[in-house]
Order: sequence, then C-alpha cells, then structure tokens
Amino acid sequence: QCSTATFKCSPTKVHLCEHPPSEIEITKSEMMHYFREMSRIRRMELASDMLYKQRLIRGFCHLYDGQEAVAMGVDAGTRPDDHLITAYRCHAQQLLRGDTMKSIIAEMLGRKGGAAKGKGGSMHLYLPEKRFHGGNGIVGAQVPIGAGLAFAAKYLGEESLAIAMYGDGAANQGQVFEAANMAALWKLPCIFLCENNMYGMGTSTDRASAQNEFYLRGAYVAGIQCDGMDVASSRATMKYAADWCRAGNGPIFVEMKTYRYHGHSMSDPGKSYRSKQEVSGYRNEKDCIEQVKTYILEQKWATADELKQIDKECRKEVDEAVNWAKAQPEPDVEEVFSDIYSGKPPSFIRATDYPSSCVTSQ
Amino acid sequence: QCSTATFKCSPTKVHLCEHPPSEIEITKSEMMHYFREMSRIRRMELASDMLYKQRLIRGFCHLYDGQEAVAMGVDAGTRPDDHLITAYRCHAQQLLRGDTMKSIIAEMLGRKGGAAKGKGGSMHLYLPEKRFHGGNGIVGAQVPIGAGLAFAAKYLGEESLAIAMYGDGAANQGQVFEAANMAALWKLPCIFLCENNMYGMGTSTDRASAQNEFYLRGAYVAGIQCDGMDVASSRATMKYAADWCRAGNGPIFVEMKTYRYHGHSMSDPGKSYRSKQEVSGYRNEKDCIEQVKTYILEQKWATADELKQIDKECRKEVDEAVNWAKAQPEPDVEEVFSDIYSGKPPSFIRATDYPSSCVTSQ
Amino acid sequence: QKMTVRDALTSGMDEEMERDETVFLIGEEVAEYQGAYKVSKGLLQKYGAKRVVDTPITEAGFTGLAVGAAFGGLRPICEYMTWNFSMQAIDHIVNSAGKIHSMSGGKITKSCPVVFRGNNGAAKGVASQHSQDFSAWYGSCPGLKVFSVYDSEDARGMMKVAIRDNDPVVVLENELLLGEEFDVSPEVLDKDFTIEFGKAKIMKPGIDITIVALARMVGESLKAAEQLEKEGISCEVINLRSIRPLDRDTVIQSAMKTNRLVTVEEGWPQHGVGAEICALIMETAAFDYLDAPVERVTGADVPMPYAANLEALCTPTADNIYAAVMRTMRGGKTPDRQS
Amino acid sequence: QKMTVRDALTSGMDEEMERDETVFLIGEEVAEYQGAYKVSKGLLQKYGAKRVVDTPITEAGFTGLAVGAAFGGLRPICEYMTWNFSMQAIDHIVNSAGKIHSMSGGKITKSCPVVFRGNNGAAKGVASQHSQDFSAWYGSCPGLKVFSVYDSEDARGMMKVAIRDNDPVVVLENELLLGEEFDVSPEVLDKDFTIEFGKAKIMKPGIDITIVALARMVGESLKAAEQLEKEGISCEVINLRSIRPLDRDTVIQSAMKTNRLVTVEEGWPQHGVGAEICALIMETAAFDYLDAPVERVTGADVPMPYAANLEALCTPTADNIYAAVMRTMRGGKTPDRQS
Ligand SMILES: Cc1ncc(C[n+]2csc(CCOP(=O)(O)OP(=O)(O)O)c2C)c(N)n1
Ligand SMILES: Cc1ncc(C[n+]2csc(CCOP(=O)(O)OP(=O)(O)O)c2C)c(N)n1
Ligand SMILES: [Mg+2]
Ligand SMILES: [Mg+2]
Repeated sequence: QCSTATFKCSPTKVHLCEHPPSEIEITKSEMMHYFREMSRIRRMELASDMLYKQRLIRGFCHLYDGQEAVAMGVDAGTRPDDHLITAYRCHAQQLLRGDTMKSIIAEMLGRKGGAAKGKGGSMHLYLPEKRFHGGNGIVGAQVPIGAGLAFAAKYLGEESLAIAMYGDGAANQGQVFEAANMAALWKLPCIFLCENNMYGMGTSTDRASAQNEFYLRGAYVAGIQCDGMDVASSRATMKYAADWCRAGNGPIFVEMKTYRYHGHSMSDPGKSYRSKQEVSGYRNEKDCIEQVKTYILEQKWATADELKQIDKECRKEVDEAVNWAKAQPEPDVEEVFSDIYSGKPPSFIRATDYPSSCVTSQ
Repeated sequence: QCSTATFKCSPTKVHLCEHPPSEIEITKSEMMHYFREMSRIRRMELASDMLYKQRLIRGFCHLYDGQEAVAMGVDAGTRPDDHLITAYRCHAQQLLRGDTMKSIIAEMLGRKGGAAKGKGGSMHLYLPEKRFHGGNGIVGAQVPIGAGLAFAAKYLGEESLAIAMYGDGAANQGQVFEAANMAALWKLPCIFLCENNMYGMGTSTDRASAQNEFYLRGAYVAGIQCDGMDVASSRATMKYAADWCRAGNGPIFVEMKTYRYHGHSMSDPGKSYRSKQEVSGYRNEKDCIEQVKTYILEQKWATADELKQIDKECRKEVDEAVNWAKAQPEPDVEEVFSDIYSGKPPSFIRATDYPSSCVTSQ
Repeated sequence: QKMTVRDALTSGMDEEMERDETVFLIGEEVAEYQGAYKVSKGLLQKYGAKRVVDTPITEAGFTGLAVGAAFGGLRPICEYMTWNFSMQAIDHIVNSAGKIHSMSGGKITKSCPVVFRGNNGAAKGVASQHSQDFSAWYGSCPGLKVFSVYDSEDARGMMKVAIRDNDPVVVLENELLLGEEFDVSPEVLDKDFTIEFGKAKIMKPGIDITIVALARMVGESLKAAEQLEKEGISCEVINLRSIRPLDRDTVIQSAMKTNRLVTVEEGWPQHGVGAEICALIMETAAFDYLDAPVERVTGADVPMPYAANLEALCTPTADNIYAAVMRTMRGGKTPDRQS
Repeated sequence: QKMTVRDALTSGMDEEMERDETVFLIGEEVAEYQGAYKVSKGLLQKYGAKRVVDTPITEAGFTGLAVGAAFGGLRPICEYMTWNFSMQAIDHIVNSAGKIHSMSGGKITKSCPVVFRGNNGAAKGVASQHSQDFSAWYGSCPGLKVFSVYDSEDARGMMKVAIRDNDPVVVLENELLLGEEFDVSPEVLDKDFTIEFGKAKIMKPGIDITIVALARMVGESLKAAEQLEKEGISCEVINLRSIRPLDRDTVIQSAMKTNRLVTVEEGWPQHGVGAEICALIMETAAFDYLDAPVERVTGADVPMPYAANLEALCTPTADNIYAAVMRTMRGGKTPDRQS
C-alpha cells in the first residue's frame, strides 16, 4: 500500500552493546514527514534569526538549524509517551512534540499567546501534556532531571523511557556522571543523548573534553555514536537505544555528531573559533535536509518541484505564525504576579513600586 | 650499613598504564619507621575513641584505624613537598606531615593549643607550611581543590605534584569527574587517590557505585588498584603514580582497598550494615600493622619485645599528648572575632548579644 | 500526649506515604541505615526499597533526579543529611524546581511537588562547614515555599502539607530538636492535620513586647519569656513557621499591639530573617506604633567555630533574648547602642 | 577622560597580571573567545594560554580548582559567565574559600586569594534562570568580601584591590553597565588605584534625603536625584560598593544628616540588602533621627519573566525611586502604605 525502501545508515561506533542495524526500512510517508518537519524547523529557525535581528526576540536565542536530523531521529525512533528533556536549544523539540509554530514564535516574542505566556522566552518551552519537559537554561541541569523522569516511568510501571539531550559542552558537567551512576545502579530507562555539534559556546570539544568520544563517557554504561546529520542513522540508533532501555538493560549513552550552522546564540557571530570552510563544508556536503531530499528523489517519492512546494508551505506557515505572533499583545501586566506558585498565591507580592504590590485578602 | 630487604607487593590491577613493580626494596630503618608511625596513628585514634566517649571530643569524629597503610604509603611513596589534601578523615595525614600529637588532640578537644586554635576540630586539620591542606568536611570538595594544587605546582614550574585523597562514597561526586577532565586536558600532576574502605557512611560500594572498581573511574585516565592494607604495596603504587605524574603524563587514578575498623564516625556504631565477621576478618587477617610486624620479625629487624616496646612508647606519647591537651585552656573568648579575614578585620562584627559586638575603629 | 520532633517527622512521612503511592523518600542513608539521624526509621521495612531510596553521595544528581521524578508524576521527599550539603544542589532547588512554574507561564501546572528537607543550622561541635543556616537564602526565592520547624506540631503539620502541595517546599528541620518531646493534641495526631503556608503561630500571647523567632530559637524565646514574665514583662512569642510566604499580618498586628519587637534567629545577621522583619515594620503601619526600635538577636557574624566556648558565643540563647527585650523595654536608648 | 566599565575591568585585570606573575584568569570562554562579554579581550594575546585559561563548562570543578590553585600559591581570578551559574559552585565559594581562614584558626595564613567575578543580576530578556541577583546571599557570608560594581572607578579600584587581597573576594559586575562610559580621573587610571573594602562612596551629597543603592541602581538613583533636585529635593546618593563588610558608618552618618532614607536594589526584597539597611537604622542611633520610616525599592518578588513589559515591571527604575523618595518626604504616612 505504502511504498517502503531500505536505507543504509552511516556507520556507528559502539561500546558495551551491539551495533544498531546498518540498514533501516523507511516508508515513503515517513520520509516525506521527515522532510516536511525538518523543513519546518529550518524555516522557523531562519525566521527567528530575522526576528532577533529586528530586535523582536530579545536576550538569548539558540537556533537549531543544521541539527534537525537529531531531533527528528529522536522523534522517529522513540514513542510519543517517552519523556523528553533538553537544554535551551529547544525550539525543534517543542515543535516536533506538537506545539504550534504560533505558540513558539509568540513565546520568543514575549507575547501573551506564547507557549509560556511570554514568561519563558526562547530557552523555556514546555509541553508537559506531551511529555516534553523543556528547555533549561542551566548547562547540564536537564540531565539528572531526565534520569528522574526515567525513575518516574519505571516507578509507575510504565513502558516509557526518558531521553535527556545535552551538548558536548554539557557532557563534562559532573551532574551527568552523577545521573549516569544512579541510572546504571537502578537500571533506569534513560537515553543520555549527547548532541555533539563540536563546540560549547566557542570552545571546541578537544579543548573542553579530555575524552571527546561522547558515547564512551558513560564508561561502564553502554554507548553508541552515530551520524546525527543523517536521519536514517539517528532514527535507527534511537530505536536501538530505546529498545535497549525498554528491555530493562538500564541507561545507554548516545552521541550524535552534528553541526550548528548559526553561532552559539544570536549574540555570537560564530566566526572567531571556526573557519568559513568548516561551516560551508557542513552546509554543502552534510546538510541533513539535503540528504533527506536526496533519499526522496532517489526513490522517486517526489519530484524536486514537489519538495520545493512543501518547503514553500513551510515558509508560509512560518510567515503566518510570525504575523500572528507579532499581532499578539504583550502579556497583561497583572501577569507579573501570577504563576509564581501553582497553589494559592501569597497574600502579598512586592512590586518595584511598593504601593503597587499585589495584596490578596486570604 | 643499613640492611635492606625485598618485599613482595600484593597484586595490582591497572588501566592504561603498567603495573607498579611487584617487588620493592625497603630498608630496615624505613620499615621500622612505618611500624612506629602506623602504631602512633593507631594509638592516637584509639585515644580519640576514648576521648569521644568521655564527651571531650564533640560533634563529628572520623577515625583512621585500619587504614594506616594508606596514609603511610602516601607518605613513603611521595615527597614532602608534594601537596596533599584529603577529607574529614584527616588525623593520620596531619600527623605524618609532621604535626605533633599534642596539637592534633588539642584541636579535637577544642583547645587553644590545637592545630587550628580549636576552631576547626577533628575534621579541619591543616599544615600548610608542610603542604598539607586539610581536612574538608564536604564530601568530594577536596578533589578539584587537589587538582588546583597540581595546577599551581605546574604553573610555578615545580617538580611537585598533588595528591587528592577521597573515599569510595566521594568517588561518585560529579566534581571528581570535572576535576579529572581538567587534569587530563591540562596534564596536571595529580594523583586522585580513592581510599576504598568499602562503605560511604553505611552504604556499601555496590549500592552506591555502578562501577566499583575505582581505579577505572577516571575512564580515559590511567589507573591502578592496589592493596591498601599492605604498606609495601601502597608505597610502591604511590611511587609509581608519582613518577607517572612527574614524567609529565598528567593525572592518574589510584584505588587502595582498605578497611575502617570503627564506624563511619563516632556516632555510628558501624554494626547495622556490616557483619561482625567482616570486621574481625579484616582485623585478624589483614591488619596493616600486623603485616608490618610480620615483615620486621621475618627479617629479624627487631624482636617482638622490641616492637612491643615501640608500641608502648607510642602509647606513652599519646597519653602525654592527651594530658597536655586536656590541660590546655579553651580558646580566649575574644578569639570568636578573629581569623575571619586574613586582612584588616571589619570595623563591626556582630555578636549574639548586640552590645557585645566587636567594634574596631578604622 | 507527648511526641518527639523526630517521631513527628517520621509519622508525617509515614502517613503520607501510606496515603499516596506516588510519595517516596530519597536521600543518603535514608533506607538501610534508617536515616543518618533516624528520621526515616522503619520506612524501608514498611515500604520497601522502591519507595525508600538510598542514594550515592551526589546531592546535585539526586536533587535533579527528584525534580525530574516530580515532573514525571511522583511526589519525592528529597532528604539532605544536613542542609549544608544542599549547596551542591542549590541550583536545582532554585532554578529547576523553584522557577519552573513561573518560567513555563504556569504550563507545568503541577509545578514541582518535591519536598526538600533535612537538618538546618548548627548542631553541637560540628564546626563551620556543618553549621550554616539557610533560612534566609531559600526564604528569599519566589517559587519556593519555606517552612521552619520548631516543635512536633510544626513537624507533623508542615511535613504533611508540604508533601501534599504541588509547589516545591523547603522544610528546615533542626538536629538539636529531633529528640525533644512536645505535647501534641489529638488534632495534631489526625492523619489530615496540616499547617497553612504563610501562617505564623502565636506560641504565647503577651502584651508588652513581641518576640518573633524561628526554629530552635522559638524555644529559647519561650524560656526568656518565662523568665521575663516573672519580672512582670509579658512577651508575645511568635513562631514564624513559614519563612516564605512570610506572615506579615501576624507580625504587624502583634507589633501594633505590644509596640515593641525583638527578632531572634540563629543564622548570620546580614540579610537575615530579622532584617526582613525590621524592614517590614519600617514599611508598614506598625512603625507608627513602635515605642522603641526593633532589635535583632542573631547568630554571631562569623563562621561557626568548633571550640565549645566559642560555639556557645555564636549561638543565641535565652539570655541574649532576655537582654534584648530588657533593652527594648527601656526604649532601646541605652548607652550600649552602637553606631 | 572617559572609560567604559568593560575597559575598566579589563585594564584592572591586565595591570595586575602584569604586576604579579601569579595572577591568572580562569573561566569559560575567557581566552580564545575573549570573554563571553569581551571583558578579557586581549589578555590571551598578551599573557598566553598559561595565564588565561579556558575551562570546560564545569563551574563546581573549576571553582574548586581555583581555590586549590590559591592554596598552592597562585592568585586566581575565577570568572563566571554570569553569577547565575555560580550556584553550581557556591559550595566552594562559601565552604572551601570563605570559611578556610576561620576553620584553620588563621593557620592558612594567606587565606584564599581568589577573586570570583562575573555579571550579576538581570540583563535584558534573559528570563528567570539568568536574572538572579546574588548580592544578599554572598553578602551574608562571613569570610567572603563582596564588592558590587557600579561605574568605571569602582571597576578598576575593586578589581585591583580584590586581586591583591589575600581573602576570597566576590566581585559582582553587571552586563548592562559594561558598555557604559564614565569619567575617570587620573588617580583612577593610576596603576595602584584601589578602593577600600568596607567603604561606601557618596556619589552626590544632599541634605533632604539619603538614597542608598548598589550596582546599576546607583545610576537610577542619580537619575531620580537629578529630577528631584529640580523639584527642590536634595538627595544624598550613596553607592554602597562594599556589601561585605558593609559601611555602616557612612549610611548612619548620612541618615542622621538627612533624616530620611530610601534603599534601592535590584534583587529580590526578602532578606535583601535593603532589609539589612533598615535593620541597621533600626538598631543604631540613626533611628532617633528619622523623620520618616525608611522605604525600600527592590526588584519585584517574582522570578524574572521574559516578556519585555513584565520584565520592566520587575526591575526598579528612577521613577520608582522618585516615587519612594516623594512618599518618604511626605513622612511615609500616605494612605498607600500597605499593612
Ligand atoms: C552552568 C552554566 N554555565 C554556563 C552557561 C552559559 N552557556 C550557555 S550555553 C553554553 C555552551 C553549551 O555548549 P553545549 O553543551 O555544547 O551545547 P550547545 O549550545 O552546543 O547545544 C554556555 C557556556 C550556562 N547556561 N549554564
Ligand atoms: C556533600 C556532602 N554530603 C554528605 C555528607 C555527609 N557525609 C560525611 S562523610 C559521608 C560518607 C563518605 O564516605 P566515603 O567517601 O566513602 O569516605 P569515608 O568516610 O569512608 O572515608 C557522608 C555521607 C557530607 N559531609 N558532604
Ligand atoms: Mg555543543
Ligand atoms: Mg568509604
């Protein structure tokens, strides 16, 4: 009914486990889905770049373009009820777990209709009802939280697992090792997923990590390294890792080698610590969306024009979302006093202008 | 002139490095020195036990009896100008680096003549002029500090290295991994020395550490495991590790398997989480001082009576130190306001009785 | 009926674990060792290793894990052997737990139902690294709720409401109080006994002066009040209980009634709880009712020394409170007021 | 001559590195990237990788390492990209560095000569995890010295004295001020220009009311003072500079002169610097000189939201200060005083 093809995954390196399958079957509709979703992410990120330059997005903004195959592989290789958590570079995950572009962009603009009512901004997107837990601005902090999500899944007798995504820079954080130890001791179903995009902010992995094969960093925990620019590989690897966890083997480390096209955040031109050639090399030879395109064209699942059309639709969606978001009002000023606690608000919340403080009679 | 014998070391396990020599030459005077020093430590710890039970030592007090061969091996295998730091279980190190028993015991009693004027107590002994940096009450904290000492040694172009001692429980602390990463990146001359006495407080290593071969915990860093109940082994291993660092190879992990006879601290009877047999097994079959005794007797370097005599002398030294310390006054009450800063004291230091606050005209 | 604070804490946890299967206890030595201070005695035996979890000595890691477990649908009780060690984990308490509800615009609807608890402040003879009082620090953070335990009633009531609450709650206990026995009413022993966030308790009504205290200092204040009563000075003693939210009303009302106020805390003075009370009085109608300036009794402004005599000098006592009350009764205008 | 705060910080470090070979800078992106906020620009080029050290993103580890390096005879400058991240390292700052001199009974004679520094408080649009003000927390810890930078004079003077000092010093900078230019006198440009610990600076003398502020709030206070001057109210504006030790005398003297006081800080109110100032006034002779109660202007008591309009509501402005001064001038007895 639905056409299917077999794709060769890029080679993997493994530690204390088998290699994931070197070939993977992907259906036409799946591959078309990947193309569309990855294009949506790319287009959304490029729009964010514009919005930042127009000073409509403020503060920190970390873009995901270049790394789309990682988030896509996570989505494709695991289940929707698996817990997911990542760092501040979180737009793609939020979108893939099902939030709207409108909600995401409005959040970046700090508007009422934003995913977090404009209170979190670019780094703090959450979709708890879809088990996406953010978005965390503190390097490394999401990793033990991820282990805790796995702890909860196991405690509650669920089949689900947890995926904790973190960067190559975060990989050196002590709390990653503390989390891995507990996860291994208690056989928690947790995938520790390192997105190795080769740089922390401006520090390359070889200057920050004495061991920069991150799939080995669990040491006594199994690990796999795969090509994070190839969605077939990232999907196959995530599927293998998820099966590993669901089989009760405890945690596993996954390293995906990827690349970010933009600087670390919008305030980083991203030029002083890497060469133009390096960036253009990745763009021209390794781009993850181009690879998906090639897969599709080779299988004749779509024509180049049809793919262009999809990309256009994505652009349209982004444009609409941007326009919608721009038209959204700022949060109501009373919002400054809300959402501090989920329970009853305190009777007094001080404002910068003391007489304007929020007083609630109890 | 001085008689020498060759002693077989207990077998070691190694990781990314060679085995330390399996035999070691030790002179008579060295071995006699070990016997005396280890006996001094043992006797001092037993006296501390009494003093604690008499409520003269307060709060936390962590004894070292059982583990003497570790501190002795560190002392014998490294140089006096190598930096040394450890945790709260620090009496032996302070003594071996040259402080007097009087000073140590007076400190435990909180008296004026104590090593830290009575301000630190049992956990906080320091001999900075002999490059012993304590004594730290926070599990794991001394480990990156140790790496920093190695950093300083290297920066200053010294030949010295740093030894950071920590327990099997502390081995799981994230900051150990953070320190190891920097030490490996920057090739710092640091020996990360894990005293594996099989328990944190009451938690055995297999319940706290997914990987409880601690010499492997550096992962990408070399490591050696040795018998920490045998001073020949611990000395040979430390010598090897020190040479490794001094040769510019960067850090090395050393694990010494040892055993503490007392509970974790004086408030722990040490009985609920381990069997009587386990404790007596170590005492009867593995005791580090008994081993030294055997070495000496086998070499006929001394008679049993002569050794008894030495032990008696140690006991006498302890008794005298205890008496001296007991006779020491408490610190002067004005001391409460001093030693907060090394520089000029602040003009106002508040007391619990406000009018008694310390006011210095500037 | 009498009950120790330790038993009150244990029974509070026990009953809540019985009531709700998602409640579990995690921390160092909480299970097989029965708690470093025996506060979790019997819980492993009753609930098993799944729900009473011994951790490695990795405060950052297991605190993060507890926060994650809360996001995943559980209600962790996260014990610190003492709060001193929470400095390794404070980022998770403040940033991962305390700010999440706000950062997500309320989207993380259940917020983060973790109870962070353990011994706070100085014990005896444990020196500076083991003697810090964290009331002011945690109490300064919006998003956290902060309780300070004095007696057995506090202990049971706070533990229960904290466990049931969806927001992250810091419960500051005190080692020196664990073994103390207090009267408990049948109401306190009720399985649903709780204490309200943001409400202080008047431990002893009085008319001449108000003493606002927290934790162990409530006991010292009551002792001082008893002595002062004999000398004809009637003290109203307030147990602050909830450091965040702070019960402004009770403090203000009392100050307006007695016209005099002394604060008592064992933490360091600067930016402490007493300072906040002074500011509160300054800024509100209570100020106009003052017959004397507010005085603070606080821990000495030094790292806690080990020696018994010095340690005693660093910890406020009933005598210090007595003296401060006396000065305040005299209008605080004694020559011993420092500039 | 004019100089930005950034250049003042950089030149301060530069000159001290030149002066003393044991001074080195360590932190994230301080070397090749030239500092995340370009505060270490040029230092790698001048001093090489031995003395300008890029670290992994491991605050606990490199802070501990810096402390150890100090024990080993060096003078580390330990940079936090922002102080928010210091929560991962706070145990080392407080316990390993701050308490060591006391814990060792002064035996560690050189104490712990580390300068901990970086951006403190909110920048623009960085949301709650990146917007915390740590003045009150670090300022509460005996054993630490704590500086708060406002202008270029502060920046140079504090940096230099902090580096030369043997005690651990916390220097709180502010991202929003880095690019601001200030006049600097030749004295300030002197290679040996330092600022005293424990001394505040009167930025503008005045007679009607005292405004005590720190960091960026000094600028807002000066703005408000300028406006108020036009309306005939003469404000004395004090830049606190040293949060620990606190300059009690300058504050007290000023309050006794003007008889009115407003405090301004951007941190959370509870247990804040303003609270301490209120308590200080309460407890000293200054109290008797007050013609109106002290009022605090503080950051809103909420985690900092991202949205620009909400963020603006959480950060004190000259307008807030103006209003507080006006209320205080009217005796603080306006109907808008809350209970
Ligand atoms: C604890 C902490 N330290 C520093 C920072 C500042 N910071 C934000 S992102 C970043 C680099 C992280 O690199 P990596 O983990 O590789 O993730 P990537 O940005 O490449 O996805 C740094 C240093 C922070 N947010 N938290
Ligand atoms: C960060 C921290 N957490 C907890 C403690 C309480 N504590 C003190 S010693 C100890 C056990 C340490 O075990 P290990 O590292 O094996 O050393 P040992 O005592 O066996 O020498 C614990 C949990 C502490 N001091 N610091
Ligand atoms: Mg990276
Ligand atoms: Mg141990």
